[in-house]
Amino acid sequence: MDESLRELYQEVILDHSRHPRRFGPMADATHSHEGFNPLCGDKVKIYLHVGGDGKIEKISFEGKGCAISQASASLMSDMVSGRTVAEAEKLMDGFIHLVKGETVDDLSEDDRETLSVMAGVSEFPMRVKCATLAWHTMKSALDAEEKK
Amino acid sequence: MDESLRELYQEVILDHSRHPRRFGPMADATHSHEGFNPLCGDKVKIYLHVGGDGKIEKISFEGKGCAISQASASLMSDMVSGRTVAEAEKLMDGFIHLVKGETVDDLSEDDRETLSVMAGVSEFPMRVKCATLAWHTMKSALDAEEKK
Amino acid sequence: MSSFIPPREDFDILSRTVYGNPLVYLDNAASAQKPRIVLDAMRTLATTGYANVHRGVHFLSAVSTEAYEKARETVARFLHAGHADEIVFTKGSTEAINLVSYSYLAPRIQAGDEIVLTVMEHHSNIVPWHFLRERFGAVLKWVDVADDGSLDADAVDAVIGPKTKLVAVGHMSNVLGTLAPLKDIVARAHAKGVPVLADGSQSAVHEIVDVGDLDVDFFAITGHKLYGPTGIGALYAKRFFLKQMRPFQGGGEMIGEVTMDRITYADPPARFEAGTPPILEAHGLAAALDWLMAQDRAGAKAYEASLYAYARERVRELPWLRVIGDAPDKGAILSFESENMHAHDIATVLDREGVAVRAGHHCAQPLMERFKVSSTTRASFALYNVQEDADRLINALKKAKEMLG
Amino acid sequence: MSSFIPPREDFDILSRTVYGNPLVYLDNAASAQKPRIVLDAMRTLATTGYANVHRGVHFLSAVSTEAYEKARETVARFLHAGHADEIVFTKGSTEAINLVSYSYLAPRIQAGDEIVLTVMEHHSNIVPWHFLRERFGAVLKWVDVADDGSLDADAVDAVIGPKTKLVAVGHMSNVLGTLAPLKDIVARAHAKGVPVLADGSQSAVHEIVDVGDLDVDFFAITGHKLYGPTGIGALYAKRFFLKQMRPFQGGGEMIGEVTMDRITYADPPARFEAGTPPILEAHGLAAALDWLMAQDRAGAKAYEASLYAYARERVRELPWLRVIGDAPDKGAILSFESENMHAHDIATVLDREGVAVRAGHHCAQPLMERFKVSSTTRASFALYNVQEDADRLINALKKAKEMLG
Ligand SMILES: Cc1ncc(COP(=O)(O)O)c(C=O)c1O
Ligand SMILES: Cc1ncc(COP(=O)(O)O)c(C=O)c1O
Repeated sequence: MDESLRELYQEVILDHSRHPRRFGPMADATHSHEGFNPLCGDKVKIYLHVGGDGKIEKISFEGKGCAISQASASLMSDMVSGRTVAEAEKLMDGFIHLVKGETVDDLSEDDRETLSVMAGVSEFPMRVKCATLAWHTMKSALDAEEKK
Repeated sequence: MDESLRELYQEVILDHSRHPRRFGPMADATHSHEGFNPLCGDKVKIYLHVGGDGKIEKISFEGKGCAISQASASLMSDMVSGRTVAEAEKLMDGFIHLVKGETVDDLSEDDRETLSVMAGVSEFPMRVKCATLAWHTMKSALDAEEKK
Repeated sequence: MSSFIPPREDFDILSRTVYGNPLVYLDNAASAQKPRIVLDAMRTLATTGYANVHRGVHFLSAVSTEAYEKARETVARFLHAGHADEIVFTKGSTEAINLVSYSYLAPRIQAGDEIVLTVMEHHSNIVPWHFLRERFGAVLKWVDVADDGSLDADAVDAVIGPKTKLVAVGHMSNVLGTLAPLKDIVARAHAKGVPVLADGSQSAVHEIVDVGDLDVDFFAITGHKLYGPTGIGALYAKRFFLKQMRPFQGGGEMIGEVTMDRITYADPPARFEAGTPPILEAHGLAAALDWLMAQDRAGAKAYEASLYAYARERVRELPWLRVIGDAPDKGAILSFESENMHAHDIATVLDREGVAVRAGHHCAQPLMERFKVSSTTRASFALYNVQEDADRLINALKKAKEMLG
Repeated sequence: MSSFIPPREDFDILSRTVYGNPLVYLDNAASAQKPRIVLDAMRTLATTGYANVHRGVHFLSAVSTEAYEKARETVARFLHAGHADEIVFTKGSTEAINLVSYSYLAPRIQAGDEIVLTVMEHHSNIVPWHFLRERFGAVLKWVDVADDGSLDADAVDAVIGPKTKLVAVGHMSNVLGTLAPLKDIVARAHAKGVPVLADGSQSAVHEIVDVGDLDVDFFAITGHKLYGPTGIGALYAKRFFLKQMRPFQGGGEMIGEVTMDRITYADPPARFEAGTPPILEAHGLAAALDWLMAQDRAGAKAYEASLYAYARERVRELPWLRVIGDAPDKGAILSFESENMHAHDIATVLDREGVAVRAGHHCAQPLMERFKVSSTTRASFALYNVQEDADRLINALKKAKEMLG
């Protein structure tokens, strides 16, 4: 069977999508936002608790959608928890470059390796939006204060 | 030069268009109607005085447009004057067949000959509407009583 | 199967491969492929007889005008409309339905007036009515379908009341394949003095549509699902209605006379065709319809039905799939979902096997809600599909299960 | 003439004959011919990569979606728009202008509010505003042109008042060839807080349009006049405006979420593209614009100007013709009338000589009224015309005089 498919749907992705980490609402969220892809119906809602020092103390999400969108949300939540907003946004930029198949500098070796489980998406341009939905939603949640 | 053009713009047509017969409004018209071709802007207004016996006692027209539409209005006015409404409508059917290049039965030899000066239109499908405008307008004027 | 021979060789694209596998195109309900003769017709007009229509007296304009008006006659013939002037060319069925909404219903609707539609409508036959709800306070009355997806004329009748101004119903569902009992619905609606618009986007390609026999008042079709080009569709509407309708878009071709402070409009259908129309596309659509009408249509219908029945049967081998839509006499559209696998993931695996299907809500979100699914995978058949396509679909689904399941 | 070499060999139709005479196509302002590369591009997409866009995850859908969205970028590049999402695909410029009328202005207009337009507008930039007059009591304020057809920014400025809600102005007249001082007009309107829509149907093919530099708020173009296919056009609008605009047509692709009693809409530009778009046509338009941008555009403009100047000069040999429109720096459009010969008769004679020109009111009746003519004959030049075309025009006009005059 197709190698790039195996890469896309590798075990860790399927595992994230079947057993999403940090799934569920958050009562004391400081930021939240619901993201939606009208073309495919994927939905994800991100909850964040950001401390006074700009650190993401907690993150959780709820969602419904394909394996890629849900695994991406789960992976993201795992990764940004405990980081500062600025770090999370840097991670997001790296992730977006990665799934678009562009070169990714600027990330630590560790982060690059963790994110690389989703590198297979770059072979599936129609699925890039699934992979980035959670990240864009987190960004909107973080921006909401200024914007709304 | 092109034979069918010479036939279309033969002297009698140009003469009708330059010196239209029965041109002008009619104060005591029993029927009138303004016809309009929105695609080219040709206009013709037909006035009729129909007697109690269904005879077209008088007809006149006003108009603005190409040589074909004006000549046709002039020729028509000349021809239907003094005829009954039924005869005028028969003449109209014959004329429409003629300019579409269809066979024309049902007309007297004389009428056919008079109308035939416009037979050249059949070679110019885009001009058929110019030729029939006056006739359709006369028909609308005659129908107006029932319709309005 | 049947004696119908699928005209595959008319479609160049069907012989291509996708990721090394021969293409199996089962996304026909989204859009059909176009036979060579359609592309040739458009090219020939463009290279030998093209100019803008209607207002020109020169030769090329005459050729294009004749092609355009002949296309109108072809559409009328295809739908068995009595008069070519009952055909208004549009960009597609979406625009056809919006035209009815803007030009017929909007000026007649008052707060509290009702529009009857079914839960299986495509967004194109929902959103224009939502606009009338938002803007004028119209009330949308929804008719449910049965659990097998079938639609009952009684159920439609039951919600038509004294305030109903229009029944807007899909002739064939793009998700369930359900064929609405349109003639019956029209009779019930007319008995209460209510006009009916049918969305024929899906039905026109599979059924032989006779708008006269159906007595339907408005019927929308879209070219690209009829083996025709994109950018063209049509509204059939009875003269009686067209005459009363105000213009939709304003521009060239649709006017009577324009001055600085006054305006009159052309008669239908020109009144509703503002601007330069899709000339080459209308010509291409006519070529597609001529091509389709030259097929053995009853044979094609039976053939598609047998393809569908075969695929439907084979899906039973895959108990982890739930089929949505099992109405009798339905069209060749197979929608299904799986609890554990998302439609997009299934479709992605299928794609790598060369099998093109659609996954998602299919622009029918109320229907998704009705069946409590967020999306389905949909395989839809055309007259050029073959039994092997169904086999390849089943095999690819098995691989998807292996990989995702 | 100039060093620009007209790319005639790209156009198959230019080598055909009409009534035995080589075709002289001088009806370019009505619609331009399409280079082979445009027809090839559409055919290639149809035969190798066609499917419906956006909602599909399969390969063909990805190919078509990419082509469609790339076409949007090409249009943005062509108009020097800052962002591809400022481009909304429409059926043509008529629909583009109607979109602004329905989605931007209609919800904002009140009885007595004013719309400023000029007497040289095409009906497509008149009728949508007449609708707002008829339906909401808007007032149309008309700016006159000078006797030579030129339009003065001061004259526009003079009628913009506190009640003006929009200035809607043709960038280039399709009858006079007049080029409006658009940048100036925009600056004056903006100084009074009034947005400007420019109808670029005629200008985009001759001028290098930079919407950023012009600072225009809305700009409409139409594919078939840009050497592209029929059935496609585009509206450029600043993000600022698109964001505030309500949907126009309702259907697939333009929604956020639809339930039975609630609806949300997609962001621009999708919000304004209901239904299956003209996919093949957008791709064809992109091919046309790429082709056009690959030409020496400054050279082409100078070349067209020299062709026009030559034809304008030679028309002086025919004193029985009155030229309408002699503004400085105008486009290559030559309109004229004769007291004794009607435009349709002239055009008919010219046609038999193989010379295709347009005759009539050119969808600009207020302009006809302004110049006290009922119609004109119009010869309009494209970059594939040659000096011999002008000579053939003059000779054919002499024959018309002989025959009719
Ligand atoms: C100046 C002008 N505006 C608008 C239009 C309308 O363009 P379309 O018919 O392609 O919508 C035209 C051409 O017909 C035109 O010349
Ligand atoms: C049932 C139904 N109605 C309407 C439409 C809209 O057609 P179009 O997008 O061609 O306007 C579609 C297809 O997209 C459909 O399947």
